[in-house]
Amino acid sequence: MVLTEMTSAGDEETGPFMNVHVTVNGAPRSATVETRTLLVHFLRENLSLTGTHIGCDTTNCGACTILLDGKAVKSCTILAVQADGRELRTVEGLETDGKLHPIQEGFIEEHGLQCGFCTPGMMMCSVALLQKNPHPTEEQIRRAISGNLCRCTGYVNIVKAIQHAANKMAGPSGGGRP
Amino acid sequence: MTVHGGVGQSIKRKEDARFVRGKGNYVDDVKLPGMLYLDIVRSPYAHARIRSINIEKALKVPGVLAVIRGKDLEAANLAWMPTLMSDKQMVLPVERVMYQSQEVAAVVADSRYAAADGVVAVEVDYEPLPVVVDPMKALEPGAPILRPDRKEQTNRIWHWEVGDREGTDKALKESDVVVKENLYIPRIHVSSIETCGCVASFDAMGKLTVWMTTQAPHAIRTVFALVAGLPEQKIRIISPDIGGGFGGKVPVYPGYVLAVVAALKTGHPVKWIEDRSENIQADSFARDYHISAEIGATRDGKLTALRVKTIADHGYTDAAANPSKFPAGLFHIVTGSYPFEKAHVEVDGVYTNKPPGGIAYRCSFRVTEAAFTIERIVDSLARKLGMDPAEFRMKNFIPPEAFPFKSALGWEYDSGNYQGALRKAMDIVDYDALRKEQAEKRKRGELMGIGISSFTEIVGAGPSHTFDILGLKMFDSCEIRIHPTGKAIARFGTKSQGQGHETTYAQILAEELGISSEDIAIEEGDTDTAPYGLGTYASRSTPTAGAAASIAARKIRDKAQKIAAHLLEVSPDDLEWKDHKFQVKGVPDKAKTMAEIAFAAYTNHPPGMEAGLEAVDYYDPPNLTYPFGSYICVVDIDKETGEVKIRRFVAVDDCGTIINPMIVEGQIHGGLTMGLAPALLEEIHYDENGNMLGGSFMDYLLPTAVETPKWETAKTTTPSPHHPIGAKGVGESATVGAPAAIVNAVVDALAHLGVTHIDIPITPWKVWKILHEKRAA
Amino acid sequence: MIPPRFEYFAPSSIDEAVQILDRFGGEAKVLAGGQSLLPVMKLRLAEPRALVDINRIPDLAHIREDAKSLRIGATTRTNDLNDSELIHARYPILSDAAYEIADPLVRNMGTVGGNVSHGDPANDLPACMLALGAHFVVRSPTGTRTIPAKEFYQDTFVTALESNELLLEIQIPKARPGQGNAYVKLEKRIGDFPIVGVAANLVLTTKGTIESAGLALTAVGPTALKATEAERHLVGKAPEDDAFQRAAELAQEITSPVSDLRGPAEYKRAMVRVLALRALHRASARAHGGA
Amino acid sequence: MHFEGTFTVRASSTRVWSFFLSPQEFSSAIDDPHTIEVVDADHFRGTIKAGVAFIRGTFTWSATVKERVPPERAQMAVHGSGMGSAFDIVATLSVSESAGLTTVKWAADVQMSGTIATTGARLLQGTTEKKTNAFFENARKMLEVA
Repeated sequence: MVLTEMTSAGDEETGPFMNVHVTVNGAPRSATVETRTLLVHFLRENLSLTGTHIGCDTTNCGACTILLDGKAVKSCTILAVQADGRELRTVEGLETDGKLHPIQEGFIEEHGLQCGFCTPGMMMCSVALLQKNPHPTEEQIRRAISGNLCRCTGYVNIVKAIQHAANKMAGPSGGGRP
Repeated sequence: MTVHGGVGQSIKRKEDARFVRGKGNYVDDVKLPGMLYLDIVRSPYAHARIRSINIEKALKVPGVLAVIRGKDLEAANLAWMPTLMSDKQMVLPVERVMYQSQEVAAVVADSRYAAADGVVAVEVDYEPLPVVVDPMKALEPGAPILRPDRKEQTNRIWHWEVGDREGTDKALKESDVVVKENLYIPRIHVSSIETCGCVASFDAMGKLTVWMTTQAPHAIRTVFALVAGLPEQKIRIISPDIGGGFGGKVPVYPGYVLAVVAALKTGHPVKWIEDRSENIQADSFARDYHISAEIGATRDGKLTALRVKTIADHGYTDAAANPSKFPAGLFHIVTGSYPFEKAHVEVDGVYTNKPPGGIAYRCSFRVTEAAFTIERIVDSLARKLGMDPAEFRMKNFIPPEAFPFKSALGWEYDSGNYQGALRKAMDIVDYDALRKEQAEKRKRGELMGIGISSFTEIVGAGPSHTFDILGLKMFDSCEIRIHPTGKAIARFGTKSQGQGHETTYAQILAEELGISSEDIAIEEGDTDTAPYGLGTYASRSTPTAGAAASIAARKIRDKAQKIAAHLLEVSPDDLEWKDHKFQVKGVPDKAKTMAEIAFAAYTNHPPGMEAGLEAVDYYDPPNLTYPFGSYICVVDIDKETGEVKIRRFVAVDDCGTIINPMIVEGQIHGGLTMGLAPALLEEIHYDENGNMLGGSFMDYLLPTAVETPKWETAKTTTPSPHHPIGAKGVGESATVGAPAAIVNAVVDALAHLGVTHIDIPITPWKVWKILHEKRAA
Repeated sequence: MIPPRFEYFAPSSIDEAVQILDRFGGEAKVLAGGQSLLPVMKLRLAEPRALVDINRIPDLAHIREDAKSLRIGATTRTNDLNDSELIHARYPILSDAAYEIADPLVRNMGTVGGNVSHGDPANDLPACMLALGAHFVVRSPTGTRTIPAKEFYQDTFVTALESNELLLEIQIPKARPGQGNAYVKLEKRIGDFPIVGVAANLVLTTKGTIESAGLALTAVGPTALKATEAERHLVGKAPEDDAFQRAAELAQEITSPVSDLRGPAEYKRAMVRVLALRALHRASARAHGGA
Repeated sequence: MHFEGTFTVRASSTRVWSFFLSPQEFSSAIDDPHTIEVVDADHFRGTIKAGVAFIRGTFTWSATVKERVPPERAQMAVHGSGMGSAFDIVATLSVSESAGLTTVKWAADVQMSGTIATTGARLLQGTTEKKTNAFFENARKMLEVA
């Protein structure tokens, strides 16, 4: 097959580049990246943390949700350089010492996922919610995940999964506050 | 005695263990050494002649290695490819672009970023041509012929009809009451949260492996072999974890082919992942049916006949994913849950300057269009007759004793109890109380509506005498191997995209084989290992591959029975399969479990018998299955703004035997949400120049958790008589049934103002306009 | 979607930031939350030569009330308005708006300063600022100046902010007894750009008549619009439906909505009236001590 | 999108007509930074950095004079591409002189294609209209001064 000639390498300048240091799931990580590198690409490609997904590019779907200094944000609309020196948490950091986080258990127990693609972002958003509001009402949960789109589940079981985690995290005495 | 994880148990899903840890393996997670990235230059014009494509600047962009154009493909006879409907589609254009965002050239680079820079640097000179956006205008004399390559110099792709035209005309003429509605079911997009993409790689021996977002890996392999002329044993398609499909991952998109070409050209693995705008603007659309339906009845409310005419906008090529014999899919299930004497359906497919498609949107080949049509127009008819829509349906349903029932348009419904489902939904929602509330509210000037949809689906394509795609019969398959220690692996020709096959298939096998579902591994999606099958779409996995699982397991049981007899030193006829093991009839403690039998199959098999315990089944279903349900939706309308709020939605589904109630309920929740979406939110718009307006999630609005109501679900169970375990399939029922319930509810709220129909999506301003005009009048 | 290349600066002081902006003479863009800017860059509809990330400048994120004003720092996150007891209790118009700007995740990044100064007529906070009579404190290499909100919005994406100026703080007249305000908006779906939004702010005299009024509109013109005639009509009237009806009509008259995916122009214009009435009634109820 | 307008200037119709047909002159009425190159009497081309505020990109453009009837009528077609988009403008001019005053009736049919039309529909109409009006207003002022 005759295809157009390949070039060997570009002759223009690339970059500019910057060294980015972050703490991800408790561990220091760094890489040198172009300044325009999106945080989600930094995580997925430079750090090989592929649990954070890309679903829309326009800050609408939330598949790329991670925690930045404890707050849930959309990593497709943040530059890696903006995260320099800051603390990140991704889905890979939810399980500790071989024990699932209550939100992970909740999603399994209540069938809160189907294809699994939105799930990491949905869980990270939920973790941030429960840190801020340990006993959310159903309305508060639905509002809190309104920036995370799921095409499979119809959300009912996601709400239950978050309630499951809330009850579990509240412990045997504190659970189920109305 | 029940087996752990058998049929009917709500066991937790096996696949969740990796998904909740972020360890799913989706196509974009595949990373190979030396991998390059492909990005696509797309047309700003909906119709234009390409004067030139200048790639000089693009080749100078750092990291860019190659640019592929149509003329490069033409030399290898790859510029065009066949569609699943035996039309043809451009991989890259040589002469003309036919829709805005069509692929024009492909840039290959050493990073995603460099490829994107290269795309911007490709200079294309276009000469705009007249654009045909409206399919009605496309059919007018003098309209530009969009496909001069065809023998027929018309934009009409095909005309298709079924039923008794004259008999229907006559019956309608003789009907006491006839109602007609024009219903437009707009173009929408499945928008699975994972977009499409692939990684193509050739090994040193020339074998091609493609990790690909496909719902039908085996069929794709064959298509690749036929189109590219590669020997089929040298093609391996791997469909890893798929982030939702809904029909959008059935077709072959140009990007896949380009990645393969680029891998061949560069000698490197090549990844192509589309972004969301490309996904919405260029990948297959769904629906886009302009329907005109007429329905007749006697004065006392007995249905007589149905006539449906439809214009189907297919874009510039017919790239629908339908069984070959049915260009309009299974749209002729449009007689729905009613025993019409006479019916006639005709559909015309039309070319326009829009992206190709005509795929399902979580439905079985145009069933949603059909269910929406009949459930909408039945409502209009009931209203015209002054009858309550529930009462009217009850009076006209096919009665339970009439099954198997032959429909006026030729389908044989396997089983049903439509009255039972509607009665149950009415009880749950307290229908009579709602009607009373509505009457009171109406007196106070408040707007509330109650909508019913009693749909019948047609899934599980399909029997080989009628169903094929590109000649490939629509069977599906299961291959089981029982290991010596009594654990098993089973592989299927289907491919889960979230439906939970790893769990439910194991449950069928657990039930049939007496092995805990935890001890059965399920694999799909790798064409080198899985048996051939047509894939997962149209709710066909349970009716076809699920049935294959049962039959293959029973083949294993047949052999196991002989081994058990050998071990127990009795005749096979003395044994019965009871409590998930073979036992000597009447002597329960003389029994062999499948684990014991499996061990013997490898260590102590009877003389003259082959060792091992394996079976494969290619299941050709004797008929389709016909799931059904009755949905009731209650809406409240803000009179000032026209906003519609769903207060309650009760869904009673009957999908026959249920394998995993938890998963079935989850499928219904999801399906309902994809029913709500087109009813209230989603629509793809084009301007008069053929630009898709709002081709991203900024403007194409998927429902969030806030608009989505707390679905209320319930079930009745009417098993399919021909499926080995009586299951019918459920992944799409709710998407099929829900839109009519919602629209019927809104129309019901406004019916006293003379409203008989509102086209979907029902936006606040459509409702406001009606209210505004009625107030003014 | 991949943004084009740019130089990235993360100055640690305001002076440094405005020097960089000045040096690039309009070719640099301030990066605050980035929730509007980065999507536009990913679409390659904007290609600034440099981004000036102001998130590392200390004390640009604050919400505090002094003797005269409520002062909100430019990099205050939109969600901080939601989380602030002060805002909820005394400036509920801002928590009304902040509660429904985009979605909670975007609000964790998106800044008040960005929303206010982006110049998008569909942003919610500009109408609130117009209704509240806010002032914007901006700094350039030559000094600091204060721009009233009503002079700030010039055209779509065009504001009074010069290319070498940085928005530092928003100053809102301190809430008074008898003041009530509200922001009401209509969306096709939660998180979407508004179809229409209306901001209303009322200050009542001790006798209960309207002493001053602010009314402003979102997404029905090239910028957020201040309904000056409507405001003027309200002053001196009783905060009741008669006055509100007329004010709502006057507000309708200044709109020039366009038909788009969020509704036909005639619908939007009609909704201005409906929403203005709702916003005024809610503001009045709050002025009377209601929620 | 269709825009049209009329204005009157104190200048001869010949002067007005030649202004709009002279690449150097008409291009000076364009606000956005641009370049222009004369290919021949009826063909011009160049680049333009167009947009609104920071939403801005570089387009390459070419123009063809479709009709010239001095000093009465003219029609020009302009095509441009950039930002994943394309624009096509057909501008028609009709000039008439009476008592030292020249009336110019203009019309422009503007077609946007691609990314801008797809994602920017919310803001497109207003911006395009403003730019078109600004061009003719600039031209009027220049003719008035001259």
